[in-house]
Amino acid sequence: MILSVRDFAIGFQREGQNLVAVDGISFDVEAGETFVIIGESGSGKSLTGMSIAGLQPPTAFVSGSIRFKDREMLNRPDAELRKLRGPEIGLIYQDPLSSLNPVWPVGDQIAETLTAHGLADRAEANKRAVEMLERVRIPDPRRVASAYPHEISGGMRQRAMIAMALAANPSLLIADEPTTALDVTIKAQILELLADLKRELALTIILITHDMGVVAEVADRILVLYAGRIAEIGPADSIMLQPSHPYTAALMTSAMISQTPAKQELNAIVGGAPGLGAFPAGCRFHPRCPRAQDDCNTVEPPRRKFGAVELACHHPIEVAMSLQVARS
Amino acid sequence: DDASTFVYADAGEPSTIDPAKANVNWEFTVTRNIYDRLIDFDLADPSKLLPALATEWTQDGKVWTFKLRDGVTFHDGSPFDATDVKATLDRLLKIGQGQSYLVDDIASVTVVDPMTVKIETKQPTVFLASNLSRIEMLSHVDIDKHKDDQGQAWFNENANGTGPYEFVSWTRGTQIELKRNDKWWGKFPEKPFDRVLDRFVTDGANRARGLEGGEFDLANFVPLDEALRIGTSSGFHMVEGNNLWAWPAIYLNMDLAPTNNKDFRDALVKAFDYNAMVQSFQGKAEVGRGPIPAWFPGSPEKEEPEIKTDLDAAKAALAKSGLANAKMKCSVPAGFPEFRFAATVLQSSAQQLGVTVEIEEQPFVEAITAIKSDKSNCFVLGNANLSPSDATKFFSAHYLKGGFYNSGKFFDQTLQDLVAKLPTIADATERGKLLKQAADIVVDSHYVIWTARPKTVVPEPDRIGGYRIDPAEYINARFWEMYSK
Amino acid sequence: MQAVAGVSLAVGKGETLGLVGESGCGKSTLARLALKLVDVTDGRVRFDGVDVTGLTGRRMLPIRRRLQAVFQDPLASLNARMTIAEVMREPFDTHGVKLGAGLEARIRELLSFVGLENIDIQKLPGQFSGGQLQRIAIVRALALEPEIIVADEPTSALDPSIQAQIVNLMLQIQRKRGISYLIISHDLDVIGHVADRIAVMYLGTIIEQGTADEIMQRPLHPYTQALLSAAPTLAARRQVGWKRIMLSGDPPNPADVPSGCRFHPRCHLARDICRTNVPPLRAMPGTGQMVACHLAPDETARAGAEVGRDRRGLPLAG
Amino acid sequence: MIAFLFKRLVWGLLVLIAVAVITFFLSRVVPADPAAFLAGQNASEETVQRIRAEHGLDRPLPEQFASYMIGLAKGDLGQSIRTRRSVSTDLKQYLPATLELLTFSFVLYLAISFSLAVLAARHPGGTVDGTIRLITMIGTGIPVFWLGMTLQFFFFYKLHWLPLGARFPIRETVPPVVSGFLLIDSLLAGSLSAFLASLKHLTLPAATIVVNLLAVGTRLSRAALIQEQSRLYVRTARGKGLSPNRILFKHILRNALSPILTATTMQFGYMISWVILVEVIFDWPGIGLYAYQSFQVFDYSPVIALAIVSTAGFVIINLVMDLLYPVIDPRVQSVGS
Amino acid sequence: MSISTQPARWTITRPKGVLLPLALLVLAILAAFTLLPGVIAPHDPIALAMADRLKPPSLTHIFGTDEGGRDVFSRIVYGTRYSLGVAIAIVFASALFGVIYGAISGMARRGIDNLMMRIVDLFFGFPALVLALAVAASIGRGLDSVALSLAIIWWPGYARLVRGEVLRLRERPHVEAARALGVSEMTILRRHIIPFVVQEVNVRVTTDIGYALVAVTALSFLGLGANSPTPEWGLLIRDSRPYFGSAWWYLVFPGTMIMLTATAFSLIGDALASRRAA
Ligand SMILES: Nc1ncnc2c1ncn2[C@@H]1O[C@H](COP(=O)(O)OP(=O)(O)OP(=O)(O)O)[C@@H](O)[C@H]1O
Ligand SMILES: Nc1ncnc2c1ncn2[C@@H]1O[C@H](COP(=O)(O)OP(=O)(O)OP(=O)(O)O)[C@@H](O)[C@H]1O
Ligand SMILES: [Mg+2]
Ligand SMILES: [Mg+2]
Repeated sequence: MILSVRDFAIGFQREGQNLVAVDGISFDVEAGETFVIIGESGSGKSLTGMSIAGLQPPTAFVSGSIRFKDREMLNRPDAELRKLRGPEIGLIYQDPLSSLNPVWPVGDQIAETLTAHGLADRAEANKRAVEMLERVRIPDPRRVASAYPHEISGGMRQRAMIAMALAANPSLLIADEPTTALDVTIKAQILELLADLKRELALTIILITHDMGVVAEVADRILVLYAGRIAEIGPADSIMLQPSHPYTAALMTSAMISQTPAKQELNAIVGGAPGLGAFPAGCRFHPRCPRAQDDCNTVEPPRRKFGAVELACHHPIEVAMSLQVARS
Repeated sequence: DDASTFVYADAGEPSTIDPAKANVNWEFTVTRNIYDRLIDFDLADPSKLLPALATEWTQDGKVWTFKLRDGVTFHDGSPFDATDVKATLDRLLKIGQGQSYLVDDIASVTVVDPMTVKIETKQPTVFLASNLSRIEMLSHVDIDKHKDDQGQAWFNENANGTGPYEFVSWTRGTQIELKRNDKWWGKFPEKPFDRVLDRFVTDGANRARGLEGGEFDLANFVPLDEALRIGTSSGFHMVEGNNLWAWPAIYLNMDLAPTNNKDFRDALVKAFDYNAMVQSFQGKAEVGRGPIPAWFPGSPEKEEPEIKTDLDAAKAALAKSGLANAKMKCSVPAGFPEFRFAATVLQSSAQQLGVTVEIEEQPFVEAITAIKSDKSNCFVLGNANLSPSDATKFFSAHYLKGGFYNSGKFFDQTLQDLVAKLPTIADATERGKLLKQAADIVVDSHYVIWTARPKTVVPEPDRIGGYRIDPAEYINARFWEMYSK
Repeated sequence: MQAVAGVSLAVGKGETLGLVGESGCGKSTLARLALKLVDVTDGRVRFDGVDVTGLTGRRMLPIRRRLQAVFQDPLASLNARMTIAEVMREPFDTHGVKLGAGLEARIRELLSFVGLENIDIQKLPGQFSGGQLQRIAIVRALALEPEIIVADEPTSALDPSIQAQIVNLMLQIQRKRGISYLIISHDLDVIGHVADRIAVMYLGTIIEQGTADEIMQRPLHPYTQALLSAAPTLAARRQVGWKRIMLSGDPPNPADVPSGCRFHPRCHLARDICRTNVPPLRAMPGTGQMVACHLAPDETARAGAEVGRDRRGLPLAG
Repeated sequence: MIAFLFKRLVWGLLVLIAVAVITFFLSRVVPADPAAFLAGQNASEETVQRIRAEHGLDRPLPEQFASYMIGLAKGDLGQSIRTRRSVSTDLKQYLPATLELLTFSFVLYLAISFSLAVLAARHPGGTVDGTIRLITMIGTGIPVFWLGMTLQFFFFYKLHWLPLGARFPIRETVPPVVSGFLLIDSLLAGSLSAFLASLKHLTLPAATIVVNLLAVGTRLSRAALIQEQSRLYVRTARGKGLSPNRILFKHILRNALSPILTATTMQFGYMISWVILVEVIFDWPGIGLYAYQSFQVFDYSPVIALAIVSTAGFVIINLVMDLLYPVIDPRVQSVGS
Repeated sequence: MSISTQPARWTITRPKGVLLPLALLVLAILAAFTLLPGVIAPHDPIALAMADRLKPPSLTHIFGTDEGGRDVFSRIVYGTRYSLGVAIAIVFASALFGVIYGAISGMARRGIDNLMMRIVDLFFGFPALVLALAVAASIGRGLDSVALSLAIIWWPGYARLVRGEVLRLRERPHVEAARALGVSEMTILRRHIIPFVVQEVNVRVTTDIGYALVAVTALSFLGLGANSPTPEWGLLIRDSRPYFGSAWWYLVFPGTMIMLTATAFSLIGDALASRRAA
């Protein structure tokens, strides 16, 4: 176990009110797995991911515990957290163009991960930057190293981002929607690259996304967040192919359009996700849930084991019928 | 060498240091210390003339003969003689600017021998000698060298005189530097200044501040309140004196309604709050009665009726003019707080008559152009005369036709004739009578409001001495008389 | 620079034409051309047989009434300072439709059509969710009962669950009103689901065109095949030994168009003729499918069939 | 690139011509007659006429304009009536003083506004930020002339720390002119005391100019820095484990430079205006004082010259900035394209 | 379980909290000065009272008196409508013209837009003070000529701002949507662009009033603006110059007044800006 999150909560103060964005979630990430966090926009995926690296917004207040390799990450002084980012934890994000500093050559930015941590001197770092670029399958690494971000293509940029995140040999890679802004063909390239790198470098990957196609391709285990709470957590196959939580089931529809006969109505969830500060009582999903009953409105479902997964639902879908449910 | 440098804060930068063109106070400051005149006058009694480059002089009708001082040399080493006098005066008259009006009676100048020069005037002129006390002598060598433009370009920014100080350099925008002329014929005091820096400090408050703070040894045109305060503070003493400037005088436009109405002007003169002016000068001023100050040689002032604020009389005069509720505009040359204040007083006085005065402060040239082109009814200025004893010069620029400062376009033929005739009259009593007649004409016309006649007040640091006020130049500095204690 | 070159497309009555392609290939530009928001450099835009290429301003107005648009970002495409009521009445005002007192009722009626009958129409767009706003945008486009709606990525900015709502809504509208759609998306699943016919764009040109079934099940252009194969789907997870066709290289730069077939630098089948000759868009024998590839269908048909099969994955139970 | 430069130069030239034309006509609407003033109070009409003719003031306005413009084309800025010299000669004398003041103020302004902005941007909304914002805001509200006088009052009159005005201690000898910048010339002459003396004289005038510009400058720089802070590359930098200082100085500053530069260009325009005021207040012998005094006697040529020179300065600064952008930000392809 | 309360720093001292009400108070006072000078000022601002010449602040004359014995406070009160009035007029006139000009330029075709912006550039390059000198020389000294010359150099700022905004907004999807709907260009400008521009302009106008005030008083100080005895603030400072060492109050109060006013407007502009950003 490389990471252990317990009762983690994060929130903000707005007009004197405490708004809890992520509300007491617990999960573990095993070394070497690809752990995927999915959920709708605003469900708290990024906040969770960033908090693991100690990068929660400065305005946020947090509670609970996040232990990375047996070190508590919450409330650790920033100076110490900084030492971990880079050599222990690498991060990549969506939108590689904005995520790279536009005024420095790509190679310098990769090398900086090493020099800033005193892992290499400049020359060595530069050499390693080129190596890293080669490692992420960039055909002409020397040229790209001296190019500015705007001079290379989107796919190259994301590769460069990955090179930067991995330059100092971290064991954990947190990828927050790394493919969202990319074209289908490039997305495929990046996914394959990540899969290869994971194997080559024995990485643990925490992948945040709401693209079910991506999830389907890479996930070992999946955490489904809904409105700051865990809806379901468990092995990827169970969650994707036999969703038990009504929310998960609905979510999978989008990945199944191609399996739905053309022009036929899709199985859509009604309404929209509740915004921060407007979470309903009881089960937070109940207003949109086709299976909701009275207890859902008032009683918050506890987290419990259900088949291969753990979920928080009063009326989960039985495994055998899950796919039909998802389709109808 | 700090102690031997004298720093003088002057109110402006010279436009030229050519004595033939020098026009304003801060130009005279430079020329009069570099150049000598044929004759000097006694500051205490301006009618008393003193020898300078000329040691003796006689008048015989239209012919004046001057004996020149022997052994005088210019700063460049060349000797001074009669040729220089002739060349200087010829050049002055030819250029026709600056102080040439003081000697425009001259018909010809003749070199009799190197040390004697003969000047013939167009008519017998009693004031030639005293007026020559304002004319500075150049070297004919310099004049000949720059023949083509009468040396105008050269003399504008170079100087070679016989005077107590020698021109060293002119740093534009900053200062003119002079150094003491050891070989000067005159006498320096005990501890004279070897070096003089004539600084251009256009802002009056800065001059006051610098004088008080010790940056400057002496300053020109320090605002009165500041001068009085500084002069009475420790480390300073006050030098007070008369001057020839009726300061400020308000000229009324004789051509433009409503000031073209004599009764209306009368009303303004009578309504004016003279007391307010005197108060604003903190008592260091009196109310003038005519164009010529009482202390000036031959002034008829004492016989003139006193001018007082009389609101009832003013109202009566206004009623007579039939110009109740009239509106008028007043142009004030910018940069002189006293001028603006005089206009403000006029405004508030006129308001009591129901007359509205609008004030516009403008640069000098613009202001005088405004009244001359009948865009304005009045103009505020000092009434000056640079001649120590020739009273007719009070009239020439201000009251005669075509006079540059005759901004309100006053014209009176009798006055014209009187002024032309006066210099030819040798008898002082007779001259006095005519002078009174001339002054009366001006007073009776109500062309001018002589708002006040302030005294000159100059704060002098205790560490130096020798400063005397030259009444003809308001405030000047005779650097050769200054010394450190 | 030519963003779109030599493209001919037609949308039939009651038909949905789907347009797919990589980012920057000119899809939006084409939509804007169709909507006459940009001027064509060369070519014609016809509406119902009428040439509208040169029409501007008032003369275009009657056409606009029958031709409406829906954009990608619903929040951005509604004026943030106009209330929903104002937003909704704008089409009527613009086209001089005077409903007087009936206006409010009409707006309510329209909104109820998309399940928003209970919203406060005096609120500003900022107070609604993305899904609600997109429904408002769609119903606004419907207000004047147009004959065709051009929708540029109508679901891309939305969450997966909301995407399904919008897709359903659009299908529903078409069923009820027989409206035509030009739908643009880079999401092949969505296009495959809603479109009758699909056109695939690459670098400003159409490289393949056909019915949805044809394109989704038997793509003949290597690019279409790669596109379909690249998109990760749930189906992939269920198949053992599945292998995707990977495209090498990056999307090309429209300012620097390759010679010959525009796709040749990234094509694994490319040969000499591809580098020199521009392939015309040709009808494939026996079908209406049009492909711009020198090698189609002989050398591409097999791969196409595989891709189509992989994508469908295992048939779902029931 | 060359084409761009050429286009900019042509445009700059057009601006200059327009400025010259506008100032020429505006300043001559009033029929003030500087000739009469020059001639002296008692000069005869003929003398005045002669002086008028010498300066071409007797000719019809269009003719005067034509000859002025022809002169201008030859680089002749006309004659100053007040100084009785050619304006070009005068400018040579007065320009260095102004340039030195401007340059010094500019550097001071950049340094201070930048440091303040950095301080403020470290914790946006914090106490330091709030204080800096308030102070700079008050700074903008201070009328320049009033500030100048007030500074003189305290630092010269009350405290005797700094001189009243002018460029150099009165009684001391100015180092030989090489560059015209006293700071440089005194160093060239090897005199540290002269250097310090000139520095002292520069302090108050420069401070007066700078305080007023600071608010806008700091505010814009701060806004640029804060905006940059919210950029995604900063998140990336944090993800790499960089320290806040390193992020600020290595990543943010360079990116914020372009907007700051743009703001600075605008500020330069104000600076030129304030310089005139400051020169008047501090007796600074530069072109501002020169033109202002000439204006007082309706000596037009120096005023037009000032307009031309300062506009030219503005045009040049703009051009330099345009050339700088691609250097600072590699995304800006070389200018013009 | 540990609770972190890192964000505390944020909530403590935000100067705006106290300062904004203060700025509004200053504004209210200024409004009172402008509208009811006669009620507030204890003395006649024009009439001379030589007996009280240059008296330091006291209970009767809280800001002291000037060289004519006039009450400096009363003069400042009466001066508000001149100094601030002109500043406001300049900014409003410039904003109005600039908005129209900028909007036209932003909506116009490239060629026209280019030309219009070149003209704006021309005004940008023009040194403000020199223009003011020239204008004062040609139409005479007075607040009207100050207003004119400052407006001439002020409007291009708005034109540029507005054009930029219009260009930016023109590409916004909601404008594109309106265009697709068939909304005419005029209506688009009016309904879909100007409301957003106005927001920007409001902030700018508020802040600019402070700057304009400083500029107006500066020109008056140089003798290009109001004439004596108008109690315009810059002129008060100019008039106070000869009494610099003898009557500090005469210099200090008008200057402070300008500073307070300008700062108040800046603060309010800032508040507007941050409200807009939020
Ligand atoms: N700095 C912040 N201040 C206030 N609220 C914040 C902040 N950052 C995030 N939030 C709120 O916290 C909630 C969760 O945000 P988070 O970024 O984790 O969502 P997400 O699941 O990553 O969504 P997305 O898919 O859009 O990236 C959202 O409602 C968001 O508005
Ligand atoms: N106004 C414009 N000016 C210049 N280039 C433009 C403009 N609009 C589009 N382009 C260029 O034209 C090409 C096609 O753009 P378009 O927006 O049509 O692509 P798209 O297929 O819609 O892409 P996306 O999927 O990213 O929306 C792109 O390279 C784009 O950069
Ligand atoms: Mg996120
Ligand atoms: Mg698009």
